[in-house]
Amino acid sequence: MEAAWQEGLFFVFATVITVSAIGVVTARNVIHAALFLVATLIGAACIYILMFAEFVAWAQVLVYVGAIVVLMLFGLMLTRAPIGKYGEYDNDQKGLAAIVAAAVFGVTAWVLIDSFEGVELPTDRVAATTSKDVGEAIFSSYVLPFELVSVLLLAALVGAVVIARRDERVTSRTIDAARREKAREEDV
Amino acid sequence: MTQIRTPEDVAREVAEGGLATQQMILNVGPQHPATHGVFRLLATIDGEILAEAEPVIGYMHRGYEKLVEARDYRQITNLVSRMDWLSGFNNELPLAMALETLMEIEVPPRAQWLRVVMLEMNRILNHLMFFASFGAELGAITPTFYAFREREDIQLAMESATGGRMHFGFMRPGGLKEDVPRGFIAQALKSVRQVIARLDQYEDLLVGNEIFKQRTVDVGVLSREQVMSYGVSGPIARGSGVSDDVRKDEPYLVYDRFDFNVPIGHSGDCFDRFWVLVHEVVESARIVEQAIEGLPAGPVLGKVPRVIQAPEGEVYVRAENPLGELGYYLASDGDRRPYRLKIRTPSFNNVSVLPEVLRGTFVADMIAILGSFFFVLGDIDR
Amino acid sequence: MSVQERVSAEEAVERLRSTLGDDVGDVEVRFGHLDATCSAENLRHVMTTLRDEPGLRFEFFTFLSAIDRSEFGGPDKPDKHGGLELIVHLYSPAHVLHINVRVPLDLADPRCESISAIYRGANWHEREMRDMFGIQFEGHPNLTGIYLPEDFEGHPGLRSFKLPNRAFIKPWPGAKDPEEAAAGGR
Amino acid sequence: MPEFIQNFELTAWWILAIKLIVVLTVVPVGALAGGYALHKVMAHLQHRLGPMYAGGFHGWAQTLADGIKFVLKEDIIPEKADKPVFKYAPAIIFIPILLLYLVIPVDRRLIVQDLDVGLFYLLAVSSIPAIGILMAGWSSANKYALIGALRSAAQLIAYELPIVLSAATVAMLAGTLSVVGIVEAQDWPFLFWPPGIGLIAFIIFFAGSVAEMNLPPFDMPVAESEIITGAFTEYSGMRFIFGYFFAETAHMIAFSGLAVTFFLGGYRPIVPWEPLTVIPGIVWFMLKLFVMVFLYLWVRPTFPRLREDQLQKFAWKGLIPGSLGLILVAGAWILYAPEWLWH
Repeated sequence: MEAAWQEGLFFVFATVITVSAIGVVTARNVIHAALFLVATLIGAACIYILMFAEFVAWAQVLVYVGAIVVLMLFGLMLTRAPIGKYGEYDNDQKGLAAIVAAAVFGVTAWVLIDSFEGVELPTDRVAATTSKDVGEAIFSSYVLPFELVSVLLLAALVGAVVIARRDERVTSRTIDAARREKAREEDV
Repeated sequence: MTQIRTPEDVAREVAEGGLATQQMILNVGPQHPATHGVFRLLATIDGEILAEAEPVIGYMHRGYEKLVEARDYRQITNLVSRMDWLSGFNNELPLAMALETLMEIEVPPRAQWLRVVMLEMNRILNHLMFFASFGAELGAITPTFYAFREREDIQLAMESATGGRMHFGFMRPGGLKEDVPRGFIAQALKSVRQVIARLDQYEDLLVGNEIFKQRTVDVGVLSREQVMSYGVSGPIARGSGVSDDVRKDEPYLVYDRFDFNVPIGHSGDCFDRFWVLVHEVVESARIVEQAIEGLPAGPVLGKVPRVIQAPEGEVYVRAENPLGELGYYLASDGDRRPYRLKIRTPSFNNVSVLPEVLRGTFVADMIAILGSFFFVLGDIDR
Repeated sequence: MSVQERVSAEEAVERLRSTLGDDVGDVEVRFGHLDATCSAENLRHVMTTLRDEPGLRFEFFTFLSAIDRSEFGGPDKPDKHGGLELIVHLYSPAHVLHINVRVPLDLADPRCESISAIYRGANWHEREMRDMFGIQFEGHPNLTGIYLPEDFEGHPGLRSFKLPNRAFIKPWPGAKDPEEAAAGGR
Repeated sequence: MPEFIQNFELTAWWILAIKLIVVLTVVPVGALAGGYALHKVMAHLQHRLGPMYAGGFHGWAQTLADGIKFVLKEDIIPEKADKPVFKYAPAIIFIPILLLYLVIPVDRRLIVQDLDVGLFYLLAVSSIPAIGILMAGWSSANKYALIGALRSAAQLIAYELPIVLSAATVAMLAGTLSVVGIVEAQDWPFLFWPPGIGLIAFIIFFAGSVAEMNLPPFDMPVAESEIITGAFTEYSGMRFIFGYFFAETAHMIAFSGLAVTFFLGGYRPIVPWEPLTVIPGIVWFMLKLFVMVFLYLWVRPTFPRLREDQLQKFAWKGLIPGSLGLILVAGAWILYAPEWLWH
């Protein structure tokens, strides 16, 4: 009974993910595309929940929806996000992109089916991995990849800071300090 | 240090291959909660920094300088109290003084002392109002209610004497409309003493607040040179360390008889302007106390001709309005109406310095600076 | 303190004469304030001197305005009628002095040099005068309307501009003074 | 009867549905009560009385009347707005706040679902409303709304971290991510034990939650004197209520609940004295909740508003290093503190 529920819901979420993923690439407006991306990510999180992988699901929401998409929207709105149907995001490499996407899909699907065919997913809470299992896995068998990823992220962070920090921007405070200096000189 | 980027700089940067950013034009006003009326600030913002800010005024222009050419002096005295609606009584004074100078009217002592009482009470009303609105602009709503509590007491005292709450219409060339009623003295004294007693609460609420200091110290610095060149006056000028106060420099009425200080700031930032404003409340309250204690007896209206008709002549008379120097340049050709009356309002000059002060500040600082410039729209637009 | 030395108006007249000489016309004292005339060409020079001369130091810009004297004294005294006059009022906080500088302008085509580079506060005042009297200030950075809409016709400050409802539509209702009222009113 | 329930196949789903319905009714009522409390607390802190007429006794029905007024108001959508985005933004803001209530344990058994990763869930869900605010601000086609939305996003990014890190400290000390587990793991005196760590974590959490809810002194995204109401400038009627007012009070109550759960011992009595356990946990929980809500309401009319850059500085230079340091201290405590100090 439970399994049937799960299966039905899986198809609902899968449809949501597919439709919104198509929305991401066909949207005429970058903000709409980003919002479709939110729907895609939340759909994926729902599928994780179906498999009782709660930790991954909420990590997905916290990191991707809560942080990355917010940051992305932030950047888009700060730079160029015209309201309404505006801008043409198609170009002549559309066909090539479609081929690459199809190829990636094919390869991933083939790899997944090849390696996981016949594996049963947990259908009830008891068999599911807990956060304790996840923690133990990360900090014992996968500790090296984990640390490597952290170093990579740190490097990216430092790089971002270096790029962002061009020269000191003038703020009211520096201007005011200069003005005060000038005023003081005049007083003397 | 790089310069603030003007729109041209941004265009050049983009042409040179920089990041394709755009400056945004933000219309602050004409309807905006921080502008105290129909005032518009055409701000060009670069992120949250103001690259340029140009005040646009005139939405409330009522053409007083033309209107008064078709009205006689008694009407004008009442008309001008509508300019700066927060300090009606102060608006009426320099005009009456100008007429008294031209017509050589002697103002009886009691009238002069009572005028001082009223003027200073009106100043307290005005300053408390700006105390209230400045707090509200920085997000602290509570001081508003504190200030209004005190305002109400003073307002009731003023109302008992004049019958008005904003536009008192109590001034007459040559004195006052009538003597104050019985009980006014006690009421006025009580209300101003309460202000002095409660000023500690104000200090605790805003002046001593760490966040308030963060928002105002070193923000929107106005230099002494700017004060002079723009003709900025009042608490704003004194916040920049300019000690000019007409009451001290050229005492009119009986101001030379009172013991009061002129609070002066040092750095000319928002905090100092606000500090001066708050401390002027105490000084005004002290003047009211002294004036009430020394109030002489006698008539309140001098020998005034039945028709007020200024002889030919030209005079500029100024007085210390709560917001700064208010002056009337009265040119009379001997008619019952002024030939030309130039109204020099403090807010007009004070606000004209805004583009210089606002350049390079944050949007949030813009609000603090606008609030600390204590302007009344009717006073700018006339 | 701003006040350094109080100078009497008479003494100030002497100082003004000695520094500016013939650049200013008549100098007199009216109600304690100095009153001087200068020509439109000399205005900038006079302003700079008034501001910078140590004995005068008229640093504080009070206001800039104008008077249209073409109806001064009413129709009864046409001998008093004059032209347009620009008034600049300055104050010297150091010496507690006031001065009115009057600049006669041509009523038909009022032009004058802008003093907004000397007193930056004059910027808005000059824009106001352009609205109200149509004075063209040469060298002003941004001489656009400040009070009136851009499509407004006429210059309300001039005497030739009549307030319509008062002058034409109905007689002035409020000029009744006690004596007139007793006599039946106007 | 119990056998019937045990034999009923969809038991778990039914109970979940009933619990959901309870939450769906309790939250709006709580938000209304919170709105009333806001009126009254602020009024009394400001020498006023607040609403006094609606409903008779001290204006108790004021928020209800306000609600009816807002329902009846016209729903105005600006012509240039991006209409679908504009319409759904309030829902994106409000629904996650509702979802927060699912894992707050009101009593040992009074919880909709005790998740294994409850704390993680809370943090994840509470980060979603930012997307709604960004949607609202951008789709309004209004510059003030856009600035408000951007400020709010920047603020969320800055303050999500301190909240997560201080909650992580709590989880470390408790040794679990389950919300009920955290409550059970806490000892008297809740806030101050282990020495000061809990208190500092609480202060960081409190500051972060004030910023996340856009309350003064961190209310720049909705600063009415600067950018009108930020992202909600163009909203009216029901959408305004759900996106802004309701969301604010519901958020405040939810975060009070979280603070009570994480730091104040949730549904447990305030002192470990046997007779006190007679009083049901829900009463303790509510008492602590009221204290927390009052704290949030107290902050609101007290402080002026900071500036956006000052807030960022406060977050990145103060709270985040502070909470990271706290995690180190907590880790050291867990590893090296002698056993007798723990209890």
